Amino acid sequence: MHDLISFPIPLGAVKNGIDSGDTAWMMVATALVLMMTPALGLFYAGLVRSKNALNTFMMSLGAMAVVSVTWVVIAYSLAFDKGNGFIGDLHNVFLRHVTNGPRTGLAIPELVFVCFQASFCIITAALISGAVVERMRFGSYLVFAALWACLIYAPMAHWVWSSNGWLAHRHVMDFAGGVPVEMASGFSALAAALVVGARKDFGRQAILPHNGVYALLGASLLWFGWFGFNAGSALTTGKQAPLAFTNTLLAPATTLGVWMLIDYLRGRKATAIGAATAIVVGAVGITPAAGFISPMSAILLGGLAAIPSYALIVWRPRTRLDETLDVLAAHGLAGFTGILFIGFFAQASWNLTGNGLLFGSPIQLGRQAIAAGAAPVYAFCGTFILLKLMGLVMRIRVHERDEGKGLDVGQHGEEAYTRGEGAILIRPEHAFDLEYEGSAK
Amino acid sequence: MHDLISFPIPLGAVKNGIDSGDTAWMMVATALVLMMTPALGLFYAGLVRSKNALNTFMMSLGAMAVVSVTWVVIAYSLAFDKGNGFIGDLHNVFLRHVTNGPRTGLAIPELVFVCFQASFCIITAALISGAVVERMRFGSYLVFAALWACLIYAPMAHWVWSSNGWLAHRHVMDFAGGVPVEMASGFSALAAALVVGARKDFGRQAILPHNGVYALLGASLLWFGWFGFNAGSALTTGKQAPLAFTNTLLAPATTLGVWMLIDYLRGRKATAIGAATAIVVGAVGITPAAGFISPMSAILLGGLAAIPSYALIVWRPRTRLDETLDVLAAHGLAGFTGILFIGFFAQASWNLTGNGLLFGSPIQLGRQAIAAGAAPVYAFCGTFILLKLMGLVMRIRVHERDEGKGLDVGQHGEEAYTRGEGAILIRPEHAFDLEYEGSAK
Amino acid sequence: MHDLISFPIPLGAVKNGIDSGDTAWMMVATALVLMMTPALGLFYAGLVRSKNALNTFMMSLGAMAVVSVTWVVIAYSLAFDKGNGFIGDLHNVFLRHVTNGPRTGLAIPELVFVCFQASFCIITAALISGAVVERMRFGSYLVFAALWACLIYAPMAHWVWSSNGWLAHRHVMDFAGGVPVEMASGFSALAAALVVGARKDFGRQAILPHNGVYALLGASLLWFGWFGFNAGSALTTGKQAPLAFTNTLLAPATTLGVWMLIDYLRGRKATAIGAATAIVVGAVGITPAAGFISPMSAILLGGLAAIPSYALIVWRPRTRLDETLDVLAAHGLAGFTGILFIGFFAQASWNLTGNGLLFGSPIQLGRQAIAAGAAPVYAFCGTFILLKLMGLVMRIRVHERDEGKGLDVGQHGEEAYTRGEGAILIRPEHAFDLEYEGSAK
Amino acid sequence: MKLVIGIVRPEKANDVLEALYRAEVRGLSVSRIQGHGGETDQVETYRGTVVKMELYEKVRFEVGVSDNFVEPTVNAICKAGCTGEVGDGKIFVVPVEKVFRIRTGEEDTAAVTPVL
Amino acid sequence: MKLVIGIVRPEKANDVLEALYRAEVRGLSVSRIQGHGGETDQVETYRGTVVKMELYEKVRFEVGVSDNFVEPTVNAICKAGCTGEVGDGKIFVVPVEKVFRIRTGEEDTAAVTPVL
Amino acid sequence: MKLVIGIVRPEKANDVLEALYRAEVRGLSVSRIQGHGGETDQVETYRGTVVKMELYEKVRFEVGVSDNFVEPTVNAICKAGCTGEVGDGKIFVVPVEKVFRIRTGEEDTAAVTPVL
Ligand SMILES: Nc1ncnc2c1ncn2[C@@H]1O[C@H](COP(=O)(O)OP(=O)(O)O)[C@@H](O)[C@H]1O
Ligand SMILES: Nc1ncnc2c1ncn2[C@@H]1O[C@H](COP(=O)(O)OP(=O)(O)O)[C@@H](O)[C@H]1O
Ligand SMILES: Nc1ncnc2c1ncn2[C@@H]1O[C@H](COP(=O)(O)OP(=O)(O)O)[C@@H](O)[C@H]1O
Repeated sequence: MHDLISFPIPLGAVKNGIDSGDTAWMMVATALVLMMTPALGLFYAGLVRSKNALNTFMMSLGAMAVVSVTWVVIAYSLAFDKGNGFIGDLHNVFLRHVTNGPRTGLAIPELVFVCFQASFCIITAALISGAVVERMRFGSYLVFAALWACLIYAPMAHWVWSSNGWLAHRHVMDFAGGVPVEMASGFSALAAALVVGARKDFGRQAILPHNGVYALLGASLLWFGWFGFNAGSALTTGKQAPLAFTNTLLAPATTLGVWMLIDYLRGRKATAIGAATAIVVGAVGITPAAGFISPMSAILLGGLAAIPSYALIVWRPRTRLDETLDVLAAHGLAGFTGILFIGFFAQASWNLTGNGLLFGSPIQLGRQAIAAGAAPVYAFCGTFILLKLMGLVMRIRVHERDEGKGLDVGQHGEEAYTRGEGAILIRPEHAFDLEYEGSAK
Repeated sequence: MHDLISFPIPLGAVKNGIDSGDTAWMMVATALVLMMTPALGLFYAGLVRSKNALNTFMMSLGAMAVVSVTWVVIAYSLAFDKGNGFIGDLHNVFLRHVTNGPRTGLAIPELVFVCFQASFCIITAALISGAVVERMRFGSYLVFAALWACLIYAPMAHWVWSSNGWLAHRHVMDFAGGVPVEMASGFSALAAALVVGARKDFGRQAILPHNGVYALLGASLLWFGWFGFNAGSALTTGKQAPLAFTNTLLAPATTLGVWMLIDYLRGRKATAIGAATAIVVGAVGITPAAGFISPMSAILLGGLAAIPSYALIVWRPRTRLDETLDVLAAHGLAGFTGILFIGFFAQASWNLTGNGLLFGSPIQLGRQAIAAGAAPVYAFCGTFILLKLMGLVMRIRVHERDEGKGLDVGQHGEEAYTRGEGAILIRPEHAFDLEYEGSAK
Repeated sequence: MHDLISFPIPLGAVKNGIDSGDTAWMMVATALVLMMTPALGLFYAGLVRSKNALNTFMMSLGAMAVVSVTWVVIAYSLAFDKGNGFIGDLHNVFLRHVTNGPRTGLAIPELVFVCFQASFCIITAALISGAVVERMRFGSYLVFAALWACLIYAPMAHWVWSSNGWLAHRHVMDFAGGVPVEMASGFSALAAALVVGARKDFGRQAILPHNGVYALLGASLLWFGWFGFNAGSALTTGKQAPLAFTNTLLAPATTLGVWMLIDYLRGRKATAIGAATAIVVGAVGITPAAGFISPMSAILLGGLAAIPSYALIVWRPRTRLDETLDVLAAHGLAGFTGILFIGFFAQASWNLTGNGLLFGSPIQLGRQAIAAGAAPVYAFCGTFILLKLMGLVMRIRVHERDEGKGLDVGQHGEEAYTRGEGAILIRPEHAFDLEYEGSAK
Repeated sequence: MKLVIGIVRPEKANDVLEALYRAEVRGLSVSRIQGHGGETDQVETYRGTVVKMELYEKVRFEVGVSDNFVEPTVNAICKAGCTGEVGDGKIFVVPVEKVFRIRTGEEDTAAVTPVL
Repeated sequence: MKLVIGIVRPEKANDVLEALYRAEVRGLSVSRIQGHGGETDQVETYRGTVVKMELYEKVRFEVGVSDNFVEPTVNAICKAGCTGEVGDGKIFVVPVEKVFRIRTGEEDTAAVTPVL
Repeated sequence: MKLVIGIVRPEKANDVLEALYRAEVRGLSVSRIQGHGGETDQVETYRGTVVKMELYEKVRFEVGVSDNFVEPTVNAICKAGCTGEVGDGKIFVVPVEKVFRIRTGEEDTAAVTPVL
């Protein structure tokens, strides 16, 4: 069947080790992934009540601010520097020793590599906000995001993507972040929901998404960006990039189809919020596997991944767990499914790296299982402890009264939608006579 | 004038036949075109009433789900496999024989080619939904999209883009899909509107677009994606890609200007919905011609294309034909204009392929006329028959009552916009006392 | 420290002088910048009252129409043709002599260069609309945009980017448009606000943004596009492109962080509108400097740029100046900051071009100061005179009555949001009995 | 003087407007409300949560009329707003003590008679 | 016949709905309004502009009831809508002269008694 | 006790608020409605469809006042809401039988007097 001919590595015209085509692709891929964080903000904002829409969006944008800087200051070094099996060292803090020159082993400038990896850390931190929207203090969330990037994300990225990482040593296959992105965010979200606690209205009122169009558009833009996320994870236009690209189309499409079918078969309608969720679930499922399995396996994975996540989303609201936007189901569980799936379906003829159980290499399943076990434990425990410690020195939640009024007014002094009537201008006061204020005694 | 020097073919550093720059470009172009389908969903959703906004958007997303899978399973093979002059054969079903290796004649991996072409089929199927929004059953639409991709789109793509196709044999010029995308969707839309029938409120109430901002944003994102659509159709960064790119800027810009002018001259205002429409019309007009005519001809085409489509859009609502979002005018007719225009203005000095009538080659006009005649007939008749047959085995339209309530509630069990008040939580019921339900006797 | 090894120039496989990777990148960058103009429209539309939302968005789209055509007809030639130190000549009007072949000194087709530069001119003209929204006549704005592109933008672009320009001769460093884009738009906006005058409600009513989510999404999409804007300004994937890319991530992120902090420290909340503004301010600040300073300097610039713009935004509404959406603060002033910052922090080890004062080259600061002085004067005076002259031959403002009703209805005959009730169908009248109209006597 | 408050289905609002127009009622105000009556339920689902949409969209007409216009107004709304299915709505007639036209300060009947 | 107009906090709207349901009040209409009373102020900032949000979101209930239902209705709203903090709202009871059910044309008490 | 219902132009709403504030009217409710009166027409076009916007945006004030406050309230609205052009709106004064303050259960005049 496939041989090397089917897997050409186009290195372009390399001058000083940089390939212009690869660099073009990786800059675009990075921009696409950076666009995913506001897309997530839009998706989440659509799913909450209108009184919390701005706050929810701002959590994603806030993560862009603090995590970007944290990344270049220290987290990049912790993640990708040599260090030990668990974490990198401080050789690259403040981007020391990082240049326009190629990163070792790649044909792209190291700066581009830094940005591409930054975009992953940013969105992962933003994902967790889904568990605590409508009640967490904005400032505390920003502090959390910065610390989380250093303490949870950076080590986990080191495990699988640094040549020195302990999971990389065990030949765990994780193409675009089943471990540090999907499981890390999902299980951290669970911990965060537990520490922060349920919304006061949870389980007592029907809390409906305030704008389904935002949710659909947000999920669509996420899908768009995910092509950069997954196919960019090849770090070249060659190797598994085209395969990862193809699988990023097929898996979410299948998940979407299967999800609508389950919705329908349960005697209900094919919901739009469900569809938006399905796109995310499918894209998450294929994330770790994108460059390792064949397109037909990707279709299978897309279909399979729908089932556990669907079940968890239906079951979770019956519990007392207010993991509000189901980050655990959509990311943690779907990432888990994807990581294990590789253990069965990895195909060396497509990935040139190794086979899974079904193609003759049962040991790979064991390796994947190690990752699927370690990631949730570390992410959950780390986040739980981190938030508990933070709780000792600052308020994590807004006051109940502010929760009732909505976080937009309470945390940001604004409302998402307004028509302006009834708002009285206080400052600047030049044109508005002061007598008005004065007449009130 | 121009000679070969003006038409360099940059092949990059080709290793095993793959060029990294071309691959980078084509992956991005594919992602852009895939983004166009949700952009279309947003555009359409803005144009309908709020009670149908989710359903309208979901039709586009639903097309992404079913057409993607249909494409790799069979339609790709039917379109691009050798076969006969009319349709391909089944050599590539389930992507058999498709690899990471280069597609013959191109410097990009075949997988990327498959995805690029998939994105075209998806959006074309989604376009047709514009004719039947606010009344067609969601499930039936999904079935229709899958069948239509195989029976109408795949053959028509084969005609012009397979080396074996009967229109390709006749040297018809169709750069990015005047035949299989624009005319196919436009005339299929006409057939669909006839079979499905008018909305019950059509011609009796004023039915206004519920969100003009969505329409403007959707049209803008469509334009953005269209650069991938048209310039990507060169299948390389070389050849006509830069020309197609330039023309995709100039033609819609001119159409937009002319459209606003006509609006204004008719004693009216330059409408925003008109502007959004104009962008689409201009982009459609240039689609078949993008890589074949000079930039100045593109400006001319952009201006000319406005006129027939404008006239049809003004005239259509006076008829009893509820082709709701005017897919025929915006796609069918503008595509027709573009295909014929090539026959006059094709310029070998720019396209290295052939001239049109004005540059000394009258025969090209004849060839274009064949395409402009065959495509509408096949698309219209095929879709008409397909929907009539489907109507024998399933309901095509929603019940009139559900049409009144809106398809969002009826088909998806949701509303696009809600603030949550007045909705009573039924399940999960743990926190809400059951006594409430019980007290109602 | 850094030597040439750290600054490789990947030329890809050049055939006939074109590099496929560079071409891929520049086409994508161009598409991204073209997407910024509608993103700006969305951003601005969110900031105005709902009765002006469509008109505000339409100003940006209208600029795309008229400026695109103006660019290829004449402004490109005025900007990039040899000419004299002040302005180009007419060698390239109607794109004469422009081909698919490489532009001298670059490895990309000249057509791509034309489009990339067009996208800059378009958005710059659109930016100015922020100063005059909610009151300027739509038609007059379109005329203004076309004239402004020729008379203000083209010369200023010529100054810094044509090899012949007087500022280029003085070795002024302006990577992506501090002079012709940011300062030009900002100071032109000031002039426009003065000529057009304040809104009638300004300073008398509280005028609130009608949709904060649009503002956040618009600003996010602007940031996304800005990666094309800044990193694309290298005109290759090599040279300073990766550096510019990195800095376009870091500077706005830092500005956003600092802005939220100032908001917070002033005893207030971290506002969402403020955050959206901060993203723009940071991206503007880094625009001229993107390829000239180190990433750590970019962080510093991002932080610094927040301060003057924040101060101006707080102070401006206390004056009688209704420069409505603060284009002066966000673009003019931040661009000014960025241009001067280069004079201190330019670092030849990163940019291979020259150092600033802090790295041993005080003369560069003087050069930057010349640009920072000349640009505001020319832009302000030019725009002021242009609008005053226009005022002699046409109305610039809408009637006060129309201003009250909103420009959407007055200028475009539409409303942004509607549910359709209460609108009575007049034409087509076939189904609606005429007796109704008749019964009213 | 009376204030006639009519609550009707949104899909009937245009018909009611037309009927009032024909009945020569010239001044009226309309707002969108939500209502609950005896209608059958509409159930929605959001990610595992089932929700009963207790409230339906309605349109509320508020028409100030002089006494002899009450009957035509009520009739117009009743006829144009009726579908015969549960959920058609209600009409309330409320007494009014005084009416003013803001533009002119005219009172009572003069205030609700359109100036032609 | 009376029309009971109750203005309550949005966060209490669901509780009021529930209470009315328990009080066997079957027909009602709800709309979103903004109100001003003695509440403390809420200040917003928009790019250097400071704005006093004089008006707060409220929910307005409009319930047409026969006379002997007035008290239970008022009680239900009062109890379910009360938080004890400034801003809880008001109830107005307005006389109604006639009520019609649009579906059937039934009048008065018959019009507000749900058909089961 | 009376309920004063004033319908004014949206662009005048702020002025009316201010005038009521000066007239020491402290409690009021506001909602957005659409109205039809004698205004000239506004025509809109959508892709070949011509539509007459029969209804204009208005703002509806609802103010519960004790009897001796009716006149100042009406005057305030009348003056502040007037432009002199067709479309300025109407004021209706409706009798009220009872008023309750939800927070305390206070009735009638006590219910509409702000606690300072
Ligand atoms: N007692 C009432 N008070 C106020 N509004 C009512 C009342 N009864 C019904 N409505 C309004 O009328 C609408 C339709 O009423 P419903 O009782 O369902 O219809 P029907 O009169 O046909 O039985 C409701 O949704 C509500 O808005
Ligand atoms: N006199 C009034 N007329 C109409 N609505 C009123 C009146 N007084 C209060 N309201 C409404 O009730 C709401 C709460 O009133 P407020 O006086 O603040 O509360 P409380 O009764 O607890 O002092 C206001 O926001 C307003 O909508
Ligand atoms: N009889 C009425 N009943 C209820 N609302 C009315 C009535 N007449 C006018 N209105 C309201 O007042 C607004 C302005 O009325 P209109 O008659 O146009 O103004 P004018 O009083 O200046 O002639 C209308 O849009 C409508 O909302």
